[in-house]
Amino acid sequence: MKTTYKNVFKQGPISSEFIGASIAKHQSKTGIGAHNIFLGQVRADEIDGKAVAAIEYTAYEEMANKKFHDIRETTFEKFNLTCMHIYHSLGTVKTGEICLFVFVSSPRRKDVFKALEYVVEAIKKEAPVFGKEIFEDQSHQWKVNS
Amino acid sequence: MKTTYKNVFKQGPISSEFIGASIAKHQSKTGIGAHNIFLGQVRADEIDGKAVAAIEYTAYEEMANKKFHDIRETTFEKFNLTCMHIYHSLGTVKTGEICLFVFVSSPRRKDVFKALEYVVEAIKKEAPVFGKEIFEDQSHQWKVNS
Amino acid sequence: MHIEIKYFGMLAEVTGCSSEILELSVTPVSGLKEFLFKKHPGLQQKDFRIAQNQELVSEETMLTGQEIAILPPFAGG
Amino acid sequence: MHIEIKYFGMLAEVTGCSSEILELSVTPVSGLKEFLFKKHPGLQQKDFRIAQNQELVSEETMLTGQEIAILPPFAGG
Repeated sequence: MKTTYKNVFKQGPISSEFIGASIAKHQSKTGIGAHNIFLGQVRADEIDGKAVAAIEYTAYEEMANKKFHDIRETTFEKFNLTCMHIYHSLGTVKTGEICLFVFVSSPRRKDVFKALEYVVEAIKKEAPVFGKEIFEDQSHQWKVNS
Repeated sequence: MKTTYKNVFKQGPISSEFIGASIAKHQSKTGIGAHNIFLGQVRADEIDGKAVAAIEYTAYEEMANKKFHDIRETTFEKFNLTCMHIYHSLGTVKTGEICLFVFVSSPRRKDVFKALEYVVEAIKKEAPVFGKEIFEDQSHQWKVNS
Repeated sequence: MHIEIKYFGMLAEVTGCSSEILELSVTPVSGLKEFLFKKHPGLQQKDFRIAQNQELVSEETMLTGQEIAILPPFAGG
Repeated sequence: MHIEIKYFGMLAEVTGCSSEILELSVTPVSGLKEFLFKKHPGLQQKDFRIAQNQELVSEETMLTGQEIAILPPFAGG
């Protein structure tokens, strides 16, 4: 029997409108006092004189969604959060576009700072997501998280 | 001679559209790899059986804008940031609406986490901003930061 | 000398005004506080800090004639 | 037993496929690695981890017949 986990992935970049709409949705939750949002943006790194133009994301999706689920559970156990959302891009995300959106909310600010950093670090370390850095000349190299 | 500092205050709540548009503006800055955003939202706290309906913000504006300026300068000295924006509401902000928007961006994530928490704590501690919690029955009490 | 005193938040409620011009002799901040406690006795029960020319000052700081602000606890964010 | 092996990212480039079904005897992960190094010599120079049934496993873990994934360094975010 296979458990199905919430799908964290979105095809292509995460738009600023989507992020704005996500913030607006929380205005009915009047127990919230503090939101903290992390956005990962694709950087035009220069490597050996060639600039990155885009990252093409792939993932071992079933395992990644399970990991995202586990990270959520652990984060809710560790910190006093009202809610939490994670979205990660798949496919091509150009430089300047957003590929990761993590959103945590709590009655109080102390919790959101610790929780957000915890979640982002866990994603970088544990989620089987792979990034192909595409250069302007269409050559590529594989990204590795530091 | 009086120095004039950037005005951080906005009349009324900070809208999710404004926040979304502010994120969109950063997509041309392709040296950025990480954004971190803090949003303060007015909480419907219940005090002696009465729920907060809104907070009415006032400030010693000249001093507050100078403090916000000082906080910006210190933060840029301490952390490797590409840019930083602070907006704070004046006037009435209803529960569920946003009264504080702090936005920091950097090439790398480690810097944004530390910088954002530093800025928010400094604002809470150093900015002469005052909040009148208005209850549903129109009575009020004065908010104090913890 | 003439000094403008500004009151904010709950302190403007206590004094019934948001600013006033006072005639004061050269004195440290402690002297100003004594003066204000007589004029606005309600201030005695209140927690506040004093800024001169937009910087927080201590009891020993001398008044310079620049703008004074009487500030209740901060509640930004 | 038949086991599905999935390859991701740069490892799919090295093996030239994103998945394949292999006929393997019951063996620990270390045995699987030896087998894969013979079949795809390019893997020997690569840094990777192995997941069985979507959980990372060590060299000593026994194969169970469930899905195996060969994972290059993670690069999410």
